[in-house]
Amino acid sequence: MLSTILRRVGISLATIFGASVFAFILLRVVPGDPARAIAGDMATEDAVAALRADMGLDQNLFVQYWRYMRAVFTGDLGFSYSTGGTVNSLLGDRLPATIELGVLAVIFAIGTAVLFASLAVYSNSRWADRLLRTASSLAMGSPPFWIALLALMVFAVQFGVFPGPEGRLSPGLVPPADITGLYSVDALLAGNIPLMFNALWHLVLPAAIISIGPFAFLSRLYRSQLRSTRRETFVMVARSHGLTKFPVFNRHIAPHGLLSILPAGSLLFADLLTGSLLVEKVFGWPGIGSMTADAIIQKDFAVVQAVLLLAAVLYVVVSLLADVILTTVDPRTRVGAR
Amino acid sequence: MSTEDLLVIENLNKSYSTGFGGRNKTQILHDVSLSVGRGQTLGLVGESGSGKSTTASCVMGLTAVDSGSIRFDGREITGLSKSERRALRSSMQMVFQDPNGSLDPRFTVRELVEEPLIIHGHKDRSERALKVAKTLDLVGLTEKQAERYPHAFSGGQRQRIAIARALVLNPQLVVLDEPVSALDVSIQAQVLNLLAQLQDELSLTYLFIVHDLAVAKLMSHQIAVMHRGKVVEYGTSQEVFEQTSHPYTKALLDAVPGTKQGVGHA
Amino acid sequence: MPVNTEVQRAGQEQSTATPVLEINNLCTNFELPGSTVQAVRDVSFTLCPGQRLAVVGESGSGKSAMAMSLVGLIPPPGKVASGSVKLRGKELVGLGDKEISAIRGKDIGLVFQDPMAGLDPLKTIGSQFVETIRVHQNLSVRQAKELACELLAEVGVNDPRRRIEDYPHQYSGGMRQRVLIAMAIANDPAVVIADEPTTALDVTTQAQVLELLERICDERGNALMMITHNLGIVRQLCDSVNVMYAGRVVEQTSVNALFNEPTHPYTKALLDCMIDPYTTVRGQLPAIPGSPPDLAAAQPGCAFAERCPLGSAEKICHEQRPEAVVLASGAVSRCHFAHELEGAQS
Amino acid sequence: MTLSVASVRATQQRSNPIAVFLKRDIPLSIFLGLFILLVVGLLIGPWLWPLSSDAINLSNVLQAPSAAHPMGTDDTGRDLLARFLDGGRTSVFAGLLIAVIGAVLGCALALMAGSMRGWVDSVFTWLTNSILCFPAILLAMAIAMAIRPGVTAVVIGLSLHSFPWYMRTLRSEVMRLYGQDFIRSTDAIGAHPVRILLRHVLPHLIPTMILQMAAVFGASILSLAALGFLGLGAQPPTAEWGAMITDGQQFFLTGQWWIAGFPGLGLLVAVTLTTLIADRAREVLDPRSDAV
Repeated sequence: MLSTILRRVGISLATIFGASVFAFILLRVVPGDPARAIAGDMATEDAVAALRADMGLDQNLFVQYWRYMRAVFTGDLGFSYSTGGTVNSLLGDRLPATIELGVLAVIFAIGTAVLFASLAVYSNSRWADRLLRTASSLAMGSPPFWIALLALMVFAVQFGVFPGPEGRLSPGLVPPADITGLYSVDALLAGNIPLMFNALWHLVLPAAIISIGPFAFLSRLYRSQLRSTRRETFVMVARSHGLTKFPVFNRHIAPHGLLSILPAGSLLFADLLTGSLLVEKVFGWPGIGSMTADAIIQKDFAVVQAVLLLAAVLYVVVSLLADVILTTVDPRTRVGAR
Repeated sequence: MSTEDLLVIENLNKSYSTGFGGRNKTQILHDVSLSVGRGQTLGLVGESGSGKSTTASCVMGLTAVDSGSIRFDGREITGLSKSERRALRSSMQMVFQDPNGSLDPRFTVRELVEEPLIIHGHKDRSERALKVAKTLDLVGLTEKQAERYPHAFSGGQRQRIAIARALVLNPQLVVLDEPVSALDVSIQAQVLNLLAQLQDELSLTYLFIVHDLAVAKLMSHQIAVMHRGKVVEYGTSQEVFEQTSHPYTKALLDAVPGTKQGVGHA
Repeated sequence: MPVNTEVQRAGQEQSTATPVLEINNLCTNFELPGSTVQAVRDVSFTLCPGQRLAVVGESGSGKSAMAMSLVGLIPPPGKVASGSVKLRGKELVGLGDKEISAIRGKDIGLVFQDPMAGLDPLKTIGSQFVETIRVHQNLSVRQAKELACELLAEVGVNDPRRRIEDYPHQYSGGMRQRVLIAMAIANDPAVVIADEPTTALDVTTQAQVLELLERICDERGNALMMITHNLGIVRQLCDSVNVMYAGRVVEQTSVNALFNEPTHPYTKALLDCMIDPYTTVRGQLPAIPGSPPDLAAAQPGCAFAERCPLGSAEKICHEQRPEAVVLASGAVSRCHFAHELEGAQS
Repeated sequence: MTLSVASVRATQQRSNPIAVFLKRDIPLSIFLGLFILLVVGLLIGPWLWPLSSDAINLSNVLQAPSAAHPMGTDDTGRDLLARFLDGGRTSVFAGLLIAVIGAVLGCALALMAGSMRGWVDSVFTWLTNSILCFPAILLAMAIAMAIRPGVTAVVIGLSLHSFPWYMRTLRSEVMRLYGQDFIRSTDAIGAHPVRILLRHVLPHLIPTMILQMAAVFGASILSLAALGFLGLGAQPPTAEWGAMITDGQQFFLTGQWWIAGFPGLGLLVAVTLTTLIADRAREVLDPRSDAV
């Protein structure tokens, strides 16, 4: 078992290396002259030359790459021109907001997917199955940013059930002491319950919208795993021993379904990142998503390079983690054959 | 035409390596030595994991060999290059166990039987059509059936198509890997009779892989019993059945249900 | 409960004991888009306590579908269309999930063909065994585990206390089938239905499993219904046999009569196909011409007609469905010429 | 269970899946019909609908949907139905391009990796994994920044992400096919590996590839619109559904819902239809597969 995990870690490191090279080429080779792009068309030639020297763009590519990766390993992600601060501090401020949103979105996505897929498969009724498939197709097809606008108009403007696009807390409220960076958690830790509810109140709508994409493919995945497990012989055997429908579903079918969600962890992460890129802007949410969108427009290469690297590393870490958990949870891989 | 047997296998060894850098090797074949005379049938009997199918795919060149020699028609074939081995294929063919899986569902029966001819460069269409018709008739399939797709046929008929596909190049050696195990007994009998009749008509040589000793006895002139990669017994089907020497073979014979107690109960 | 098997079996043949299972006019269909496959067509027979019945037939004969219909385990889109299955007088067809589940594993134990896929790979043998026991017997987990260990020992699993904690993938195919048999008899069922229990096993392992089944039936005296296509198994293990073809029971007789004086042409043809290593001649193995019938097509006459050496020429066989005829010897044959065939025998 | 059911079901499945597609499944034909209607409507729209999409007309600004302007007008008086048709064409065209480029490149790589195995396979897989670390939208955004925002940048970015995605899914399908007996039997006959690849492996990939193209087509339309929404996709004045939603964003909250409403609806209908089609088609193709 250990050798498989070591091999997996090796592959993950190779993938991260590959992704970092790819991101590096994307932002240093493809644009031709990044310094001119940053400085803009009106900047004078020597201003651009100074910027180029400062960014070390005049070195050959390998040196640039090596210097960049060395900086990354020492934790220095470079300087953000558009915000005037280091990329590290920028990420430090923005990351928690996206994480808080992402965690809730994951809970919504997995919760609804498992619930509806289980109901559709357990009830074994054709219309429930068709309803689920139509719902997941609709979810697959709904543009998150448009749904966000629609939701804001209906729930915020029309009925005022949820707050408008005012960010993480109602205006005028002081954010809680920074322990985890997640307002709802920090407010709870600080014992400020009304603040926690306010934070959650602001989280629900954007998180629900971000969870639409992941819900689409998770519900399909879970449904198909349940249906294929249901056809297995050991389910028939359990029925033949006298177990009624529910215990068979609960103890022998559902666990296989849950196990199948783990390998989809990395896909889930990629979908959440996509969701945050689009929805944060509509809700004025101070997270990585809106930051990246602005950085792209400002052509802030350092920030975009850092976000690309962060996305790649997190994607690989999530899939590695999912793999390791899967290997330990599944007895077939945890316990060697006798 | 050398006087030696058509197929001679000497000290064949084969192992599969798994794990990082192929550290842990599992030995599949241990010094397997067999030979099949022209127009004869060698029955290769053994339970799953005995190495009989591995021996077959080594003979066909589908899997590489660790050591040992395989001589076909007097010519060593283990070290051949890919193209040399492909040319050799027209004289040695194979029929697989699973009638559903061994035929490409997108090809009609005609295309399936014609493909070997195309592969081995028979350019003339009408000559190919003639050969296909003759082979189909040989295995008892009509012209009308030739236009249909494999899924429209029963297991027994599909095996006939697979046999036609193997015979259209009129090979010398046919490796039969459990050709009837997936079929019902009544259909099995039809295919076994067909194989026997084809062997007599076309003086084919068979390497017949099977786990059922009775089928082996019926079809084979010689039988080799394999157990965990070793040939534990090798002789004419008479000797293997009536003067059984190895205890494993005895165990195999005794294990066949319904033979010990004579006829019925009470 | 050691019972002298010879006496008990001889007596049983003419016994008037009330049957433990009574099947009348059972029909099971598979509703496929565009066609209905009648897998089981009007099957009737009884199973008496301690009887060892073999249900013999080739693929497509409906033997498995019939067996699964008895306990309502037909996978969709199959369903029991009509007929009745009575367990000691209690009707099983049409029972709700709760009622039929109470009978499965308790009164009727089942063993399936593929042991490799028969156990949940994510759970230990122990947890699945305890679950099976506690469904029908209110024992504590510890007591159930204790009973499980005894049963594992009984079926030949050595060192059960340790092995019970292992997972299915740590057992060989043969061992898994033993565990499944142990589970099937855990609640001491009156009937054990084995659906081709050894087809997926090597011949040496098969011999051991058959021996185990025989020992269990001898010791516990339960009735056995063995679904198989292997006539050798029928001869070794069973005392009576139903031969099925295209969804119908074409012959019901004792095993002795089957091998010595078969009455139905299909049974005779099937027996001829059995290879006798010492007498069968290469190339002249009797075969049954043609191929198995299409179960979706209607069967006006006898399904075996066009492959039957006797019936292919007879108009009556192609047009009129033969009724089951009870012969002097007690055998039941569904053939228009049953009497003539029986006459020819004696 | 009995073989009879499996063999009967097999005889119904004709070998040519396209024939099966339409005949047996009414909902599939409906969805396919609607989708073709939508695409044809977008293509021949300009001939049917006379108004041009760029004509600014300050006299009828922010008109609600009416007979004259079925989709109303925007803050500069431009007719929104005309812009909707133009925008739709951009999206559908770009979506098709991305789906096709990715399919061709991805399939070629998958065939090579699946057949040659060894280091070829590991290098291609490494390449694929390295690119697939990034969500498609993030890649397209980076490219938009690196060169110049616009539909070209988006198409490059999304194709860059779609071909490895095809490669990964088709490669496992190629591996599965090579394990089948009918490939080993053709190899045993002495067929050249290339012949096996083209005559036996590729035809079996086509149905799976078509399903994946439908999925990529839908996803690409959404991503194109998303980038338009972020101002990185089609630049004004070209009409594009995503950008139209951004234009209509502020009017959304003040009641003029139709400016952002219709393009979003167009997206929803187009992509949901493709997903439903792919879903039904997979069901008809192999009822037992239940593949995601």
